[in-house]
Amino acid sequence: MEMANKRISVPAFHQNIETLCNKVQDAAVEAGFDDRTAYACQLATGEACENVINHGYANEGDGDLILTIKITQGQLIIELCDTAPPFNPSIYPQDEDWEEEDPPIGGLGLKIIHKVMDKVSYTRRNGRNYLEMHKTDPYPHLNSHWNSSKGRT
Amino acid sequence: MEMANKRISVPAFHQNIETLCNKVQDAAVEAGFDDRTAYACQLATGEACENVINHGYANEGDGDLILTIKITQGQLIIELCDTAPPFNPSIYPQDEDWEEEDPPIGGLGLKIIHKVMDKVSYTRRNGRNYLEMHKTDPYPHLNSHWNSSKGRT
Amino acid sequence: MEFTTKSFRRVAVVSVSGRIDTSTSSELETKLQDLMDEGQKNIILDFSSVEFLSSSGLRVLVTTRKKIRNSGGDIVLANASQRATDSFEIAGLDKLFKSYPDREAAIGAF
Amino acid sequence: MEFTTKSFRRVAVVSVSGRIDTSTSSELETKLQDLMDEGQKNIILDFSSVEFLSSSGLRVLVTTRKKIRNSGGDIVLANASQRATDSFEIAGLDKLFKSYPDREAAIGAF
Ligand SMILES: Nc1ncnc2c1ncn2[C@@H]1O[C@H](COP(=O)(O)OP(=O)(O)O)[C@@H](O)[C@H]1O
Ligand SMILES: Nc1ncnc2c1ncn2[C@@H]1O[C@H](COP(=O)(O)OP(=O)(O)O)[C@@H](O)[C@H]1O
Repeated sequence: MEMANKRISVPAFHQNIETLCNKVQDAAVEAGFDDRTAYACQLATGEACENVINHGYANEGDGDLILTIKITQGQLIIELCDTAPPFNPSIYPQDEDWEEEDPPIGGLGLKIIHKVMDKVSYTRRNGRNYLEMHKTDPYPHLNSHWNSSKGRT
Repeated sequence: MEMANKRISVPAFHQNIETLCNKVQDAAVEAGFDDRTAYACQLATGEACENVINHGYANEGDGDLILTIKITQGQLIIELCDTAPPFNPSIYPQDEDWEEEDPPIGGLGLKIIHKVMDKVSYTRRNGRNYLEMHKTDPYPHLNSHWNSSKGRT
Repeated sequence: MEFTTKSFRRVAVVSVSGRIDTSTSSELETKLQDLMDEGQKNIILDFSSVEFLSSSGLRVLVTTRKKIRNSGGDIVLANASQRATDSFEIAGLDKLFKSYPDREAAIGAF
Repeated sequence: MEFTTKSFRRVAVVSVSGRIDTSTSSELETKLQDLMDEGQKNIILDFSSVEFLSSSGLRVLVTTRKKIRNSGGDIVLANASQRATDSFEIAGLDKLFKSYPDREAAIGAF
């Protein structure tokens, strides 16, 4: 099976999030996702990065954001690694006190990540946080990116 | 001096005015006038035709509108002929009771004709009205239509 | 002459294209009267595609303006073509109608 | 992120382009607060050129909406890009903001 891996590491500054988002967008397109699905993936990545900078590291730039993307046919695995204190974002946030006219303004980041990705898992290893987010192409038959290249061989 | 004459006759119906206006527009462009001056000429022509149909002939279609256009370098002479009862439109209408906030809604046609054309003259001959309207190019140096064709010979 | 109408909360925009002259002005008059009858207080005339505007058309506009202002509304121009603008000016009616550079500006003014 | 503002009689239209995220959202917040401080009661966000809208941006919008509605105004969307629309929907905030298909419709609604 075809498979591509990409890794990029940037210092944990807000301005660097865009670079990581763009990598995910490109990878999602490469995996055959349509633009809306690709956007959802970069959005989730952006939220994860924002959280590490805002809640993980004590100060902006105190560490790195290390992004690894695994692209397979119709599937994307996004791994975000950081050296901030342990935090497990794989626990799905509760929506209980949500009032439609006056929604809470906290908690949107984790909500977006879980809404968008198919699977969210967390590991702590060697003093590092590993957040792994899986996305499978929701429209595999519409996106002939991989299928057609198969067809050609 | 180069000179071109055009003549066209149509039954005096409202819908036929457009044809005459278009002839004047084309002739004005041919004379080297810019679009705004050309528009002013077709506007005056339209007003003269409207008046003949609305005030001259007893009913729409009771006679013809006979338009003759003389084109010379930077000048246009528009002659409108009809067989309606005598009327002299060359007398400049008075603006005296014009109130800015509540202008009279009559009298606009003759006002437009006189405002736009350089010279307006009227003759009655052989049971026909002849309205002659002159327009000289207000920007002869800007419009090189004739000048450039001279330059080429 | 052709027109399309778009109604907003406080104003209706009537886009007119082509020739407004003695053979079409009464159709425009009817359209504007209909809007007033429907309760539209304010009208914007989008004259961006008007190619010819004779005294017959101007008369309709002056008459409509009078009626609509008597009932507390207004009729204004948006994005008028050079030719429409010239007709208003030649007839000396340019100061009578407020004229906005674009539809948004006109809609936003009510 | 870049923005331009156009003020009308009852509403100001803020056109935002580019990315609204954690590094730009506070600039947007300041801009919207400035408009309110200037006495603008109503704001239209033209999000036609928004390419990215994260929770930081959404938080600013929800907070601004609360303030502006407390003072009797409203903040609405016009011509939102697919991506902006998706962000609102993913975050479950799509029902919170009235959304108009184009600027004219939004301006005309105030
Ligand atoms: N990487 C992280 N490190 C530490 N705490 C985090 C991290 N991500 C999220 N959190 C905690 O989870 C909460 C919810 O996060 P999120 O849903 O992104 O909303 P918000 O950032 O708006 O508070 C945060 O307020 C923070 O307390
Ligand atoms: N060709 C014509 N034949 C007869 N009467 C005319 C003619 N043209 C103009 N008139 C008279 O002159 C008046 C002013 O004409 P005009 O300025 O075009 O304004 P309007 O047509 O709006 O009344 C007309 O009301 C009409 O009485």
